[in-house]
Order: sequence, then C-alpha cells, then structure tokens
Amino acid sequence: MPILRVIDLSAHERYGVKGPQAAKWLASHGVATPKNANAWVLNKGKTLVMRLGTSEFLIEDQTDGKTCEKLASDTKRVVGVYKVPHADASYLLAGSEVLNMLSELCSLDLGESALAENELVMTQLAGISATILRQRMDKETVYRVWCDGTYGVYMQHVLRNIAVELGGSVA
Amino acid sequence: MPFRLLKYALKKEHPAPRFFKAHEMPKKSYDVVIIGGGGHGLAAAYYLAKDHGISNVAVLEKGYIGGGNTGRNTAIVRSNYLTPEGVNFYDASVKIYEGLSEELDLNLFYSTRGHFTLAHTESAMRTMRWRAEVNKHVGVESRVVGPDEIAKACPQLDLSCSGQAPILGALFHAPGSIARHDGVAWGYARGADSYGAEIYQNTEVLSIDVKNGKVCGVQTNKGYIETKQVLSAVAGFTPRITEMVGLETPIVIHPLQACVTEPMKPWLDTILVSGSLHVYVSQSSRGELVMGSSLDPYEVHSTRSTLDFVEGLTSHMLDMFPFLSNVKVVRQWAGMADMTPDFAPIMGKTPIEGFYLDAGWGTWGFKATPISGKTMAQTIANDSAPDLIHTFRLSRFEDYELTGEKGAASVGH
Amino acid sequence: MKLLTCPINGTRPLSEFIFGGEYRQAPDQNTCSDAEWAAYVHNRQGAPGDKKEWWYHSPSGTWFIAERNTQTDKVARTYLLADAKKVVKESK
Amino acid sequence: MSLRNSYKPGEWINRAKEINFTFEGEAFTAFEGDTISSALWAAGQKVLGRSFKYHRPRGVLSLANHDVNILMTDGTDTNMRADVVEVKDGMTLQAVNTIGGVKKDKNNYIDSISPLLPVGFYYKAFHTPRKLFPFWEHMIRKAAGLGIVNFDYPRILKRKLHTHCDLLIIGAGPSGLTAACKAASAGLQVTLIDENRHLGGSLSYDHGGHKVSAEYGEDLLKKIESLPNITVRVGAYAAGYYPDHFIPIVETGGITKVRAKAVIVASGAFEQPPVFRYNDLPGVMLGSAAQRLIYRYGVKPCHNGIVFTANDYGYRVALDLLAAGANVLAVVDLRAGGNGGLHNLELCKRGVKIYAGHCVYEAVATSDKSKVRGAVICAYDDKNNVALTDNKFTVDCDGIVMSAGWAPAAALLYQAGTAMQFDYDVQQFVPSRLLDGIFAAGKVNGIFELDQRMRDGERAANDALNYLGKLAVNTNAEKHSGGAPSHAYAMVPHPKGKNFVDFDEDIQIKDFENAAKEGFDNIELMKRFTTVGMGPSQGKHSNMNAIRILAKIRGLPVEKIGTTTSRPFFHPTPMGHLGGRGFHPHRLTSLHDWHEAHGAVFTDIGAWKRAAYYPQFGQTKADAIQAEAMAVRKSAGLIDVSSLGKIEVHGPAAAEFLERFFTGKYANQKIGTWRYTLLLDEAGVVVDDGVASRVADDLFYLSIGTANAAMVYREMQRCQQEWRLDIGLVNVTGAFGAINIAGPAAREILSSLTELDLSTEAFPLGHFRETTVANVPTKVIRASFVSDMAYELHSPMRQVPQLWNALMDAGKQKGLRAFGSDTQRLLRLEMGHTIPGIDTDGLTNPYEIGAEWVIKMDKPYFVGQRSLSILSKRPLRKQLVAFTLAANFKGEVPLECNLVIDSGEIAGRVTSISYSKFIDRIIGFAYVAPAKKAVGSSFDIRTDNGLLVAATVVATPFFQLQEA
Repeated sequence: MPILRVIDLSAHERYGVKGPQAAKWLASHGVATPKNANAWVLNKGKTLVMRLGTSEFLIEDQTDGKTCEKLASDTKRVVGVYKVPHADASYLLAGSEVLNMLSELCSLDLGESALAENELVMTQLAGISATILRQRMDKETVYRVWCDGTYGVYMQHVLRNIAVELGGSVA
Repeated sequence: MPFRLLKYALKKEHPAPRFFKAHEMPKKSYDVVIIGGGGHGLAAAYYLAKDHGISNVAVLEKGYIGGGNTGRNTAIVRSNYLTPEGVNFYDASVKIYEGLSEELDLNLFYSTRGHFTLAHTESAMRTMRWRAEVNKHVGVESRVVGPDEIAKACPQLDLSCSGQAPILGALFHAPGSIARHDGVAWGYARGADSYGAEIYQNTEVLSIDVKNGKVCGVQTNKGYIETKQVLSAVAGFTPRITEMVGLETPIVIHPLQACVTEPMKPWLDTILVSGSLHVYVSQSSRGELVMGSSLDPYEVHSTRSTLDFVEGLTSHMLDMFPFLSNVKVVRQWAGMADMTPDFAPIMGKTPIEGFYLDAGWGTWGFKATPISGKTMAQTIANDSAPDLIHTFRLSRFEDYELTGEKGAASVGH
Repeated sequence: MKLLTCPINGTRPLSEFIFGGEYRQAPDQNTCSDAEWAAYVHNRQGAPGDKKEWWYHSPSGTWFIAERNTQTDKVARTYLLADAKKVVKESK
Repeated sequence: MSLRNSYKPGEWINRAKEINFTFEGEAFTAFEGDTISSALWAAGQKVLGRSFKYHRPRGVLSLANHDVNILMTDGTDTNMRADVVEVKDGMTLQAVNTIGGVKKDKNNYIDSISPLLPVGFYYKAFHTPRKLFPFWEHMIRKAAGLGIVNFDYPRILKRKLHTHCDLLIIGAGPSGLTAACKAASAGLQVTLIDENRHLGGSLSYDHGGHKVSAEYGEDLLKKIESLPNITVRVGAYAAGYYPDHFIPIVETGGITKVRAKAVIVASGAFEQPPVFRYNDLPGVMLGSAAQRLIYRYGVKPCHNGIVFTANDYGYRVALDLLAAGANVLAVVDLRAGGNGGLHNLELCKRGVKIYAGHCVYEAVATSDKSKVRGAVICAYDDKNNVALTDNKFTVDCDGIVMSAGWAPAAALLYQAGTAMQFDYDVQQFVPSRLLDGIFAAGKVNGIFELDQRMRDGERAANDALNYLGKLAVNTNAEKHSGGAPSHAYAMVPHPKGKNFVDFDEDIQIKDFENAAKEGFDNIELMKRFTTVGMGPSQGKHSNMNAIRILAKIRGLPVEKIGTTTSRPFFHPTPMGHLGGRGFHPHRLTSLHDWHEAHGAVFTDIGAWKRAAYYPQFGQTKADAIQAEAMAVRKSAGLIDVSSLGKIEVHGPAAAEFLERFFTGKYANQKIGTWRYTLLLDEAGVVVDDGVASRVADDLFYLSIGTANAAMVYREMQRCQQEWRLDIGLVNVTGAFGAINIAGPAAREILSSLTELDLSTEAFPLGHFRETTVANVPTKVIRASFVSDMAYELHSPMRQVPQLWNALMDAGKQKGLRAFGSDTQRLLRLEMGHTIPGIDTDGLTNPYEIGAEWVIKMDKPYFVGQRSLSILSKRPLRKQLVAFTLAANFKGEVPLECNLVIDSGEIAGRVTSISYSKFIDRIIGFAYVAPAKKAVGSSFDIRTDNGLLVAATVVATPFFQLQEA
C-alpha cells in the first residue's frame, strides 16, 4: 500500500439541489438517493449521490458520467426544489498514513469503526467547512473530501505539505 | 535596601499587624452594605469613609477578598478609550493609581510601561487614530506610531508576525501600566478597615429585602442586616444580585481567560495588545509573561478553562515572538466578565431606591478600581451620581443612548 | 473541547458551532410600549440557569435550539426550532 | 568521587554508550539514558541549582519533575528540568538564575539578608518615595525571573493530532497497568500513558530492598505487550482535563488531543518533604528520589545516609539504600511508636539504628554551605509537633533521605470537577464524588499497598467497563490497610527557621505564620500573599504542607481549610506545543493568478485575499489608485468583485422574506430590476447593505458586502427558521464570481461580447438581465456603485477568467484596465456612496447616515422597525455629511478618524477622505452636529498635528464640484 496519495478530483462534474421536494424530484429523474440524512449511495455508472443533511443533495459523476449534465438540462423552477450551483474543490486521500493525516486536519474519529459505511460527515477540515466520506475503491480504502472551491488552493497546499511530510505523493 | 524592612529583621515577633480585623458576626444594621469584597467594593468602602465620613459600612464577600475578577485579571491599567467620557473616567482612575501605593502605604508595583495597541490592518489603524485623537483632545498621552517606534520599544517583536499579520503601526499610550492586582484589594481593605468599615469574608447575600421600591435590608448566611443603601459590586455575579431585586439589565456573563508562563529574566518592558491576533501580554515583576485574549464566545457562569483558548493564544504569541516556542505555560485560569452591549460599565442609581449598581465591567474593571470606588462612594453619599459617570447610567439602554465604546470593540482590552 | 450535538449532524466539538444567543420571544411590536421594546432589545436574563439558546452548526449551516445550563455548561437536549413543540410534548 | 554503582537489571541507562558533556565549564561523562541530574549526581556534583529567591544551593529533591530545584540552560533552551531531561553528548550546561555559576553565585548574599525579606516584603517597601520605585523595580525584576530567554530560539510549531479511545488511563504504575490489562482484555480500545520514559511507575524503583515488585512489574508489562488493543505512550503527560473527556497528551514531538469515552486517573502521588531547618541542602532528598537514583540510573544517593521518615515507606527506602551499598546510619522516625513492620525488623537485623519519636532537628551544612554534612537529631513530641532539643545529637552524614507522606497527583481529577475529601486514615485528600466516566485508582485514590493498588486498578477498570455498558463484575473499592502513608504534620519548628515548605519560592514555616498574622489566613489569600504553590511546580511538593500549616495555625481540621483550585497544566507546557502548527485558511477568487501576474498588492478581507491595487513600476500606492480611478472616469476599468456575498432567495414567499429582513419594499419590485437593501439589527443599528435583483416572482438574487456575507446568510437562515416562510436559501458566494466593468467605455466594450441590448432605453440603471457574455452565462446588474456607467457581471466562478480575459481583450484599445478594491473605495466616494463599517460604526442608526429613503415604516414588520420608531422620536446626535476641502488645499491633509471640532468640543469624525484626481479636490464623509448638515455649512477638522482645517458640506455625487 502506498504511504499517502492525494488526488485532485475537482474537475469532476457535480450537480446540487435542495428543498423539501428535492428527493422526490431526483427520484422522478431516475436518481436514487440515500434514505438517511448524511449518507451516500452509488448509482449506476458509479455516480455518487450524497445527501447533505436532510434535504440537500450533491451528485458527482465519474469522468465520463452524464447524470449531472442531464439533471442540469432538466432543471426547471419548481416550488420546493432549488438548484444549488457548485464549484467545489475535491480530493481523494488514500494510503497507509491517511488517518494520520486526517488526525491532524480533523478532530473527528474517521477510523473504520467510527465512521459507518455510507456515512457522510460535514465537519471542519484544516479549519474550514468540508464534507468527508470513506469509500472502498478497487479494494482500497479511500477518503473523499469536498470543500468550497475558493478554498481549493489553500486545501491543496495543506494536503500537499502534510502528504510530503509523511512520505506520500501528490497527484 | 529600604530601611522599612529593617524592623522585620530586628524584631523577634513579626511586626506587621492584621490587614483588616476579623469580625465574628455582622451587626444588626449598617448605613451601607456593599456586596462584593473585590477591588471595587473595598475601594467604595474606603472612599465612603475617607471622602464622606460614612464608616458604618459592611463589605460582604462570599469567598475571600479579591478572589473574583480582582485576582483574575491581567492587571493592565490604561485610559486610551474611544469616547471622551470613557477617557476622562479612566484617566481619573490612572491619576489615582499613580499615587495609590503611597496613599495606601502598600507597594502595588504600579509600573508604568507604556502600552502599544498593535494595528495589523488599515481599518485597525483608523481606529487607533480615532482613539489617539480623542485621547489627545482630553489631554491623555496617546498617539499613533509607526513600526519603527514599536521596534525601538520592543526589539524582540517580529513586526511581520511571522508573515501572518504584518504590523502597520500602533496606538502608543504612555501611561499604560501594570499593577499587582491582589495588592489593590488588600490595600483598600486595610484602608477601609482603618476607617471603621467592617469586612466579612465567607458571607453570602441570599436575598435583598425591597419594600415599596426601597431597599431595607439584606439576608445573608450570617443573618439579616438592616440597611437602606446597598451597593452591588460583584462583577460576574451581577445578574444573580439584580435578580434578587427584580431588576433587568443587559448584562451577560462570558468567561475571560488568561494564562501565565514560567518566570524568565526581564525582556519585555512594554505592554502589548493586538486586536487582530487577540493577544495582550506583559511581563510581571516576577518575570512571568501574563497573557490574555478575547472573551469566550458564549455565556457560562463558571471559571473553567478551555484548551482552544490557550492553543489560539500561544499560536498568536509565537507569531509575534517566534523565539518563545520552548517557553512554557504554567497555568491558565478564567474570570467571569459581565458584558454590556456597548462595552461600557453600568454605574450609579437604579429604579430601586437605595440600590446602587457598579457592574458591567466586562474585561476592564481592574483599571477602574480607584475611580469606581470613588464615584460610587460619591453616588451613595449623595444619592446622586456625579457627572463623571453619568454616561454609564443604567437608564441609557431604555433611552437608546448607548456609549460609543462599541466602536473600539475590535480592540482587545 | 466541549461537545455539542447538532440534531441533524450529530455530536461535534464546540469549535464547529457558533453561539447565537438566547432564544427569546419578541413582544408584539404593535402593542408594546417603547420601554418594553427597549428592554427586549437590550436586556437579558443574565442569571445562571437553564436556558434555551440558538446554536449554529457551521459546516452544515444548521440552526438549532440547545437547552443548556449556563452555570454547569451541561446541555440537556438539542432540537430544531421547528420541532420545539414536539419536544416539549414528548418531555411531558 | 563517583557514586555510580554497578549494573542492575531494569536500569534505564545504557552503560555501553558513554556521553560527554560539560556543566559550568567542567567536563563530565554520563551514560546514555542518564538525566542531567543523575549524571551529575553520579559524578559527585551536588550543587546543581540555586533557588529563586534566596539563591540557596540546591540539589536533587524529587528527581521527578515535582520540583524545580535544578533548572538549566544549554545555551539554546532555558529552564530545562535537569531531573528529567536526558543528557546528550556534547551538551554545555549551566544552571539558570545565578551570577557566576552555581558554586559561586554572586547573589548568594541574598540568603544572608533574608531576614530583611519577610513574607510579602515587596508589598511593604520600595514605594516611597514614589520616584525611587522605578529604580527598585528594576533591581527586583532583574533579581527575579529564572532563565534568560534566547531570542534566537527557532520558531518550532509542532504537529497537533487528534485521537480517540474507549478508555484513557493516565499513569502506568501498578494500578494503571492492571486497569489497562483488565479493560483491554474485555475488549476496550485503551490508551495508556505515562510521563516517564518507561512503564511501571513505582514498580521500577520502589523495591524495599527486594525484587518482588520488579517481578510484578515484568509480568504486567508482558501482559500489556500481548494485548493489541492497548496503545502505550510513554514520555507523555496529560496536561489537563477539559470537558467531555478531552485531554491533551504532551510528548516531545507534539500534542495529541485525546477524546476518550472514559478515563482512569492512576497518576499516583507526589512525595512530600518533611519540613525542618535546612531541609533544602543538597544531599537532602526525598525517599523516592533516592530510589529513582538507585534503580533507574545505578547511582548511590549518598555514602552515609540518614533516613528521616514519618511513615512505613521510609523503611523500604532504607533497605533500598542498603541494597545500593550505602550506609544507613540511622532511621529517624517522627512517629512516637515508629513502625515499618517487617522492614523494621530487617533493618534492625542489619544493624541499622532506629530512632522512633525522633526528628531531624536540622541538617548541618558544610562550611561552604554547599551541601549536607550531618544531621542534628532529637526527640520529637508528635502530639504537639515540637522538637525536644534537650538531648539532641549530631550524626555526620552526606545524605538525608526523607519520607513523610504523599499528596495525590489529583490535578486532573480536580479539573474534572471531582469532589475530594480528607481521609484521616490515610491523611490524604481522596476523591469522594467523581463525574460520569472518570475513575481513580491507586495512590491518587488513597491506596498504597502494592496488592491493593493492583486490585484497585482492576476495580477501576470494572467500573469503567460498567460505565461503557460492557458486562463486568462489580468489585468493591479498596480501603487502605495499615498505618497512614502520610504523616499528619511532619514539620519541625526551629527558632532560626529556614525550614522550607515551598522550594520553588523559598517559603518557610514562619512565612505562613506571619502571613496569617497579617490576616491572610484563608488558603487562597495565603497562597497569593506567600506565593506558595505559584512557582513552576505549582505546589506539587508544597501545597499539602501549606494546608497542614494553616490548619494548625487556625486550629481547624485539615478538611476545613480546603484546597486551592487546580488549573491546567499538570506540567508547564511549551508554547510551541500548545500553539503548534495551526491553519491559516484563505479564499481566493478564480482570478487570483491573473492578479498576481499583474503585480497586484493584496489585502485581506475576512478570509479573502483581494487585489487592492496594481502599482505599475515605481508607482506609489496613492499614484496607482489615482491612475486606476482616472482610467475608470476617462475610459473603463475592470474589478474582480468575486468575493461579494451572493445569495439566492427562492420560493413563493421570497419577496415577503426580503421585506421582513431588509428595510425596503420588494413585493412590488419588477422582474429584471434591482433594489438597494439595508439590513438593521433589532436595536435599529445599520449592519450591512447590498442589492436585491428580482430574477422571477419567486426568486431574488442578492449581492452583499464581502466582509459580512457569511454573517448575513447565517441571519437569513435563522430568520427562515423563525418565520417559517415558504422559501429556499441558496448561498452561491463560492459558486459564482463577479466582475464590475465601469466607466464611459464600459457599455461599448461589453456590447462587443454580448447579444444583449445595452442601450439606456433597453437596459436602464436599476435593471438587471440574464444573458451570455463571451459565451459565459452571466447576470448583468446595471449598478452604479463606482460609476453611472457600470455593469456588474455575475458568472460561474470557474468561467470568470474566461469572461475577464475576453473583456480585457475587447477593452484593450479603449484603455480598459484593472482596478483594485482600494481604488473602488475612492470611486464609490466620488459617487457619494457610504460603506457600512467604514462610514458607520456599531451604534449608527440609518437616520444618522441619511438613509430615510430606504426605510419603509408603512410595512407591517422589518428587523429593527420598532426600534426606529423609538429612535425617530429622539433628536439626532450626529449626521453624516459629504464634504470637501477648499480648492487647491495645500496644508496638512486630514486623515480618516481625525475629529470634527465644534467650539472646542468633539462633534464627530472623518470616516472617509481622499484626494480625487478626477475632481481635483479632497473629498470625504464626516459626522457633524446635525445643525451643520446643510449643504454649504462649514466645519473644522483637526489634523494629527492639531491644525484646524475648514471643510464645507456639499451634495453628492461629488462630480458637481468639478462642474462648479
């Protein structure tokens, strides 16, 4: 296992929507959403559907995914369904030292036993608001992180520095 | 070595008498009851007797004298406020402080160090100018200085603050001083006692007897005391006292924390405050760095300490003084600050006849100790507040006439 | 650091929260006197005890009510304002 | 003369590795693993430090970080605790707080004048005459302090980590180790910490001359090693207890903040010195210190020693001294009956003389007063605590080893809100009520016998398991059996004093008596007056004795005296650890690289870095700003305003929400227009302003100032909770960027990139449109903040650079250039626009800034409305006006926050002021007396240098001045 990898996935397509009718609207557009608050599911094509709190959703496509594009073109103004534009910075963190890195950045216990599968947390990472989840990806445990894109340069800088310090690599 | 210490070496018995008499039980009645045996309450007792000849006074202290905010502050004395009323008031306090060691015959280690309020932003510089101009107007020595002058007074300061928040200038306040805070309470206690006032420790007020809008007595854990005049000078306990008389005030209690390092040889001669970095620091005569920060962000009626306070404070201290990395913090503590919406005290009469308030001192009560004692004594003696504290009256909130100190809120105290 | 439980996001250290002051009901501004309004705007229940307070969980943008003892700093419960009635009923 | 013994298993030194170092110019050798103190002691160097106040020679006292007799500097670091700091090859060490070194400290005269320095002496002198005080203060400051700070010490910021566990156990002595084994065997994730370098606590040194405890220790350590769910951290101390089991663990490498579900405090006890004359001489040390020297470092504490004890423990120490090859000349037991049980017998058997009911009346110093050479022994009245000196005799010795009792290391328990009570059976404070999830075990719990401590550890683990909902058997709490481990009053009065209670602060018994005489007879007052416990070791070896002395003075039982409050930290903790590596988040717009490439000077606004201006080569800030402003006035300028707060208010009740939130009206606002928004607080104070564009019946797009954006959005969210209107709030601050193109050429430049009809008829001021510009979807707001001809373009953040570059290209020929936020300040001033927070302060109401036009009192409700109805009845106290200085003004230009002076009084202040090159006048805003608000009135501004400058009130925008 590599010591630490930091991969910038900010370029992935995203789509956000919130409001009391948002879940219903997504369902009517063929997007399955997590039942519980602060959880995530994978749709077909490994499209990641995250439920942020109770009534907000963030959807992220894989590189060649089209779900977000389609949802964006389908969006009409409906009462109770409000589109949330996104310009997030997003990272994938993996490696044997990933929890060591996270323990400096975040005060929460993000270990396997503390963070349930399909659980999503909105917390503070490196002093700013961020969304975090853990995934199995090609038999590897990885952590995904999203934050406001205007903090992207800062976050990248912090992650890069710690990763290098701990002997990891940055992509 | 001063000769006054010789007697200690020559006499077999320790020649110093008690600071204040230990009374068993309070009398049945007093002309004035002062709740709170901190600096303010004791100073009020002292000046009531000294200036107004009123010495049939009991000071009731729940714990031990000076054990509240008097013993928990960072002992800074200054008058570089924003409003003319504020500057005048605190300047009067500074003036008394300057001669107080002699007056009370107790060395308060009143040490005039000069006080720099550092500005790291253009907007902080504007506020510094504002304060400097008002100070000058009132005749108090404050001026805006540039980085050169700061560097001269404190060559160890990293003016770039480790690149985090470069210092653009400062408000320099020449009379800025520190004093030994416990001594102030003890000195006033001794003074008040010598004039006949009675000090009761471990004496808690349980209720205040108000009839027809007039004070007629207080119930304590040592019995009932008749009195027509009650002064509340209890800092962070004010809301508990005002609740006893059914008085609403804007006061909310927030902890204010501080910490102190191991002693080291003197190097920091000035008092430094940085509003942006939320730090104030001076070096005590023992050699410790005494450091404080801004108020805790939420209401708590206890003197608990938090780790994030000391983490934040030390991180900013290292921005200013990078070489302190291995200097150790020995102890942290907290006081309870009674905050008002306009960052000014509440002093004077209240709608309840005979009930006087000396409160709302937030984070700045220590520096006002002498003048608050003096003006509250005047208020009680005349049943009328002097002009000097008119601006701090309780009714200003109902009148929407808050004081202008709020403008200086971004600046540490 | 103290922990606080956001009703939506769970238990978190206090650094993730912003204190929003006491939760208070304003008097009817059309019928109250100037003095009553001034008292509402400026005065506070300053004595220690159990209070309802506004707290805001920053990372998720969640406002909620915490019932907290301001002397012990112990939080009895937290809930969304919208659930206040339900919570009161349940506790009866 | 070397005191080093031969090898013993379990010792902490590595004899294979020799280390060379110097102490005050003299060369020494040590073994790897030695502390500075153990190495020096082994070499026979006994004077290792000088005391804080009297500069008395000091040596090893606790060898355990419980005292600060020995503080050193290596030239880089200072106040190093030599008792616990490992010596390193090549170290050059010196004691702190001496003049000329420990042996010949020139300040040692202070000891001889100590009668002149009674308790609280500094309160009693030096203040008269007043003008001499600075001289005395200077002397006192210099004499106080400990080490000299090294201004070149590197800025070291350590990593700070978070970790979590089920159970944190503090202290790895027998009770902590047992607790850890039990809890981990039951499946808990356990973190076990100890401040020592190795596990074992007293098992590693308290042997009583036998191997039993060492063997116990080995067994426990093996078990610990076999349990994978125990994380062990040695050389790690718990610095404090914070609510909800949050405990910072301090190690050399940094701090780890542990969040535990439960905590067992098994932190042991600090050995307390008996108090007798000259109990501070080098060679007089605590029993546990002697044992540490013997078993950890293979060092003999002395050749010929006396054990002065007041409990059974001293007998164990005596046996350990014998085992180390030292002679034990006498065991002096303060207790009338003496005791020590089997150990007593064993000592007798080995010919050690035992004096029960005796005391060491005083230690005798060598002629140079540098160390102990003997002890005066006499009978002791244990009831009245007085020495019976009739038959006193002197024994020559080079060591006095003391065991009088213990004080619980209960700092963390106190901080956790534990109620403690005094247990007379053990003569110690013990926990009586613990908070949820906190448990105590071992000596801190008043349990001293080894087997009992182990059982108590198991009991505590069971309690913790029960608390955490794991099935566990309940075991009964142990109660100490046998004699009291601590003596009730191990103090020997002496008419000549120098019987030290607090070694940090040189406080003697008489200081307490005298403090009480002066009325400081409450433990907290006594602490403050005498400074007992206020030194760097925070009373670890002195507070308990202070309490006992005060109890005696007042004739009260100990529990009536109470204890002083315990505050963090357990040990003084370095700022570089506490401050540590922090985070300094900052936000950048998507144009940041462009700004940087074009030489922008940045300014911080909240977390944002904004381009303030772009100085061309050699240009001053003022010149750069004027040049940028002129470009806007003459042709066009472009500014990145991406940091503006941007909020969408969706939903059927969107207009109603705005009407309640802001002072203006929005229900009747036409789609495609924008309106000014003013936000007040409940007291009617101006908070912020902005612009609301109506996109649809049920959608407004708000833009608000950078600095307050987060706060305003938060308040909107709160109001949404309270008002329950049918709306949805979407914060798009980070998702959208914005550019303002302003100036006479703006329309032409913009029109080249969009299909939109920009003619005044089609797109007048006060309107906004949605379109594409340079193929970027854009909201175009025809705002007039900096110019009558200006368009604010809002687009997705990532596409803003595309838009910006296209505009720059399109405007190149027209003289378009970038301008920064400082230039924007000037431009808006020329336009006559105020900025909340600059032209207002925390008390400004809208009437004072002439904002009546945007206050719609005929609405049913808006935030601040009721307060305005009160304020409107009151006379105005000040009024913001626009002003100018005389044309061609040449004097000292007033600055922002210079005061407006009216008849010698302060009437207001300047809030904004600048020279405008375009208008060629100095213009600004100032607060004046309301009587002076009319256009044409004049008022005086006082400059920094005290000159009065006349200013005239004018109408805005200021351009009218130009025409005049």
